[in-house]
Amino acid sequence: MNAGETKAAFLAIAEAVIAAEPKLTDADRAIGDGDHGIGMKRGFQAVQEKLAASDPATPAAVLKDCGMAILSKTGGAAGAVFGTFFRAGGAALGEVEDLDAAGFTSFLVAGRDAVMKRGGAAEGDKTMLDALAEAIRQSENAADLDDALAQAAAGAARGAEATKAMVARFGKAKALGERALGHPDPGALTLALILEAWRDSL
Amino acid sequence: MNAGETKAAFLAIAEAVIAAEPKLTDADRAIGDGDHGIGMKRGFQAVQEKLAASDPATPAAVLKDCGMAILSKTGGAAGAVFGTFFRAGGAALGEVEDLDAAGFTSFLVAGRDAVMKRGGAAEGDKTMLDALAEAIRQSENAADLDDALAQAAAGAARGAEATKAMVARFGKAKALGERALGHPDPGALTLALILEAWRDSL
Amino acid sequence: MFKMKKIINDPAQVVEETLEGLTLAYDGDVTQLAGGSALVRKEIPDGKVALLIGGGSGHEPIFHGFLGPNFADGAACGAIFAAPTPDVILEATKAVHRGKGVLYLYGNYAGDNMNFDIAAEMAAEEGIETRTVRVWDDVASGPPDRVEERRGIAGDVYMIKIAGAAAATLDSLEAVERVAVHARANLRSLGVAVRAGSIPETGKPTFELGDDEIEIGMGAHGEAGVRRQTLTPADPLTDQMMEVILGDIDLASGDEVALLFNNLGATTFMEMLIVNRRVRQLLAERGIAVYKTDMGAYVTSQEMAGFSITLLKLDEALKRYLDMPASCFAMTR
Amino acid sequence: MFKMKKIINDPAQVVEETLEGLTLAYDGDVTQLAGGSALVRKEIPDGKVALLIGGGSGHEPIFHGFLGPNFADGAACGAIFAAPTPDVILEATKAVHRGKGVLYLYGNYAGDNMNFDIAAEMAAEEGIETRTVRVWDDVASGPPDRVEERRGIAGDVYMIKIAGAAAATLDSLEAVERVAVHARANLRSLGVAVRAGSIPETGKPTFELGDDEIEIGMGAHGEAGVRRQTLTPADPLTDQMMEVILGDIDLASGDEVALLFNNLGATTFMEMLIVNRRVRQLLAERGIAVYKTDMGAYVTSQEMAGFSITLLKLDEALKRYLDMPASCFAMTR
Ligand SMILES: Nc1ncnc2c1ncn2[C@@H]1O[C@H](COP(=O)(O)OP(=O)(O)O)[C@@H](O)[C@H]1O
Ligand SMILES: Nc1ncnc2c1ncn2[C@@H]1O[C@H](COP(=O)(O)OP(=O)(O)O)[C@@H](O)[C@H]1O
Ligand SMILES: [Mg+2]
Ligand SMILES: [Mg+2]
Ligand SMILES: [Mg+2]
Ligand SMILES: [Mg+2]
Repeated sequence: MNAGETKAAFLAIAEAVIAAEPKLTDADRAIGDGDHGIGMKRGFQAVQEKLAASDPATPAAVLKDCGMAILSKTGGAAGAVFGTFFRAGGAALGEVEDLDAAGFTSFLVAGRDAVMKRGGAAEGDKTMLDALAEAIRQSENAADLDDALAQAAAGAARGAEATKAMVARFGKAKALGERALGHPDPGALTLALILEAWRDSL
Repeated sequence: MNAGETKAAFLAIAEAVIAAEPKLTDADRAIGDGDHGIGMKRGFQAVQEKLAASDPATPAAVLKDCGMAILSKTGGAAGAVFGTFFRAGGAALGEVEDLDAAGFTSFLVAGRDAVMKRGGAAEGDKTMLDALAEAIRQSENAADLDDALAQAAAGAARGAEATKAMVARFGKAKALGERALGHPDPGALTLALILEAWRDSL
Repeated sequence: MFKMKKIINDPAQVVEETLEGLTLAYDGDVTQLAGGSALVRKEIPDGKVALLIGGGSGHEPIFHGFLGPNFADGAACGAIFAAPTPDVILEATKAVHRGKGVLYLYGNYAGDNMNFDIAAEMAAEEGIETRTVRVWDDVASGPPDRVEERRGIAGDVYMIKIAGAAAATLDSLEAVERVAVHARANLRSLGVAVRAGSIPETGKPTFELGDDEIEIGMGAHGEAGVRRQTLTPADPLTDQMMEVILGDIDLASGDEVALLFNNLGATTFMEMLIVNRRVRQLLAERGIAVYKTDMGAYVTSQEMAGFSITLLKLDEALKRYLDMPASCFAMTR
Repeated sequence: MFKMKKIINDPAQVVEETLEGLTLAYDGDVTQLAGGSALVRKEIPDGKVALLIGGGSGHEPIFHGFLGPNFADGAACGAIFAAPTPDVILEATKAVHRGKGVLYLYGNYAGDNMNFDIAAEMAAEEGIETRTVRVWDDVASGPPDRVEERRGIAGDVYMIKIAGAAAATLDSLEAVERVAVHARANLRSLGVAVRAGSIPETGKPTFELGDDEIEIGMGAHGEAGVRRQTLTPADPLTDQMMEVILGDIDLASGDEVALLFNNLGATTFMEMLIVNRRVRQLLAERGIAVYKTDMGAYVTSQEMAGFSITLLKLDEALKRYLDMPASCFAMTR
């Protein structure tokens, strides 16, 4: 997947996230402060503007531009988390012209490590990291990029589903304790949504 | 009617007014600030305490004690209005031992004059004065006190009913303008209630 | 009917307990008299013209929250939404009197007028001179040629601030009265009601307003205003309100005003700030400068939602009184 | 679902218009940067340690309403209930920096922590030294041995007052940081939620609470607290709250505290004053003296009903900083 295709993928992702605003907001109303969808919408509208105005030369540049746009315009925990994820994840790809399965997984891994470093959360804490971790495990030994994206999307969805059984240890949901049980983590839903839209964009 | 009987009458009146608190409060909610019954209850509870602790020597003393109690404990427009009414009205009776029809009417008249002087309102302004004025007209040429009380009570009731057709020019209902139409004036209802209870106490 | 949730004890004791809690919140500067219904400053300088304010309870922090140096010397408090009794006013009058007379300053309502007037007569009998200034800033409650029919609303705050400063610096009752009357002549307010508050004793709303209705000019107790309409965006609503206010006072380009936004209870700062944005645009268009802006919950009606805009046209004297350092429970300058 | 009535214009513009209205309400003392999302004092003395605060919007007057002499120098504002972005924080950082470094003071929430940390790294790259003090006064949100998990609520007010005074008088970033950390160690708060506020964009309540339910310790965004229960009278509720607070800080007879009652939005002064009455009884029983009481809507959550009690254990230094005259949109001392 070259820079142009990556850009096209992120325009599709942006549309999907923006369309899912109400669903993500409701998820955050259940265990957070009810603004996750609104924030993600702000972030991905910034992504649309950014990409409309630029033609990044590499997949890494696309990812970093998107991360920067999200970081600068979203705010809240999600802005820092998803902004950091795409920025750091993209940086790991260096100058490669074509994103392959291995590159994709290294992007996910570098993004995860940066988010963990930034926020101090780990898998099992009921955050987007749970969806991300499962996505990484599934994509690791994929045949090609299509397969990697398909596996990662499915894994992320499963990981997000799994957060229903978790008690949050970070973010606004933390304080809910037991009451968060049965509700998926909003950020985890968003990560799954992003990977699914990426897969479907192929 | 001697001092003891007047006292007995006012204990009955107090009971009636206190019992009517919700009705009077609702009437004030419709065109005022919804506290008339609460205030009148405060005032007549003070009347009960006052009378329980004293045995006034004349009807005038009973009326003045009640007026003082209401004035000191009610507050709001009604406290000043009904306190002034009983104080000034009672004073007009001087030292008479026995309250007769003429005395009763002179009490109503003196009370009305004092209230008009105090608050600047007149008949037709949608206040207790409308019930009072009609009560005076009816009692003026009564045969005896029983008759005077019966006539006054009936007149006050009619006068209160008539306030439904009036637009207030005083008190909190003033600002309602047309909207006050169809609703009786709370204070007028109270005056009618007082005279009815007095009549029934015989 | 839905009963409003409130953190209170015995509903019959709310006023008594509120005044006790308020006296404690004054951290030693104020004492209670008249069975608790009168709050009075502990240290009132001798030979000072005294300022006594008062009114019904349930509108906190007005009136009893405005006692302190360069604010009022005492407050006579009534039951919820009911004017104080003459006895309470008289006892407060005696307590604040320092030989120079007492200025009565309160909102223009039938109940307050009659009870303060009765107290004034009693005070006169005891040789205490009083003067009365009734606050009537609400332009919605009477025509310009009958201002004495208008209600006192948020303008109370500026009136107490200015009269308090005057009473602390001028040495005759007449002079203080004159300043207050001058301030009142330059004061205009208009409010809007969004949701009713409720009376603690009954838990019932003080008035009915549709889910999508607002009423411009409605009084703090639900008294009718100038116009009931469906919920309007902030800018057009502000335009409507300012048109009424500016139509009632003559302000020329270059004039300076103080601007007060009063929260009746449950309105957010966000809403009032958005309104302020538009108010400033309208004043700027007319070349009217804003000297100072105040915003907060000063004259409330329980948890009523709504707010009012108050304009005070300033001159050098009024600025001086407005700026004079002063502090009380409700506000510090 | 019932949509809350609010006096706003385009729901998508509430923050922008609120910040514009707030800047105007500062009457010339403050300017907007970063596309309007950062508010900064116009006159920050050279060589002064700078104090930068910030957080999500919708909690007005905190944070952006606390800029002024001896208060904060700048505020980075986020969207409704969302931490500000690193870009906004960085631009505000550069604008307030006067060569002595910048203290970041804000509530301890994941979003604020991450965004301010990212900004701090960017500032470091540009050679601006920053220190961070996160406010974590809410005893309901973490055990005593993990205070760094606790949320910042109304304690923000005393923290800004004290850090602002320290930043105006001390001349090293470390010294100011030390004062703020010392104040934080003596600060405890606990709140109670009565009714939810709503998000302007959606008009939906931030959480669900039964018609006769209250929740002790619930956060300003509906974060769960220590106990959900049916509506309790003021005195027993106060006893419950004070037991938690007093169990978390050691106060001996003779100690002095400052007491702050924060209205989350729609709670009446009456309710808080009735609670204060009981709080004072409980403190008196323990021989704890109250040096100063503050009461008002400082850290709100839109029209949420509920309040919090904040206790600050005082020593001479903290008293000095607390008493130092200071003024901003939200409060004057
Ligand atoms: N420390 C953290 N590490 C990773 N993800 C986090 C962390 N804190 C919060 N998140 C993610 O952010 C999401 C909440 O985002 P959002 O609601 O937009 O921000 P806020 O919590 O500030 O309102 C959570 O669902 C969670 O997935
Ligand atoms: N100026 C007046 N003259 C005579 N009666 C008056 C006057 N003003 C008010 N009232 C009476 O007082 C009643 C209202 O009493 P109440 O509700 O207890 O006092 P408030 O209006 O202060 O709440 C009115 O219904 C009216 O009958
Ligand atoms: Mg959220
Ligand atoms: Mg009434
Ligand atoms: Mg009343
Ligand atoms: Mg948020």
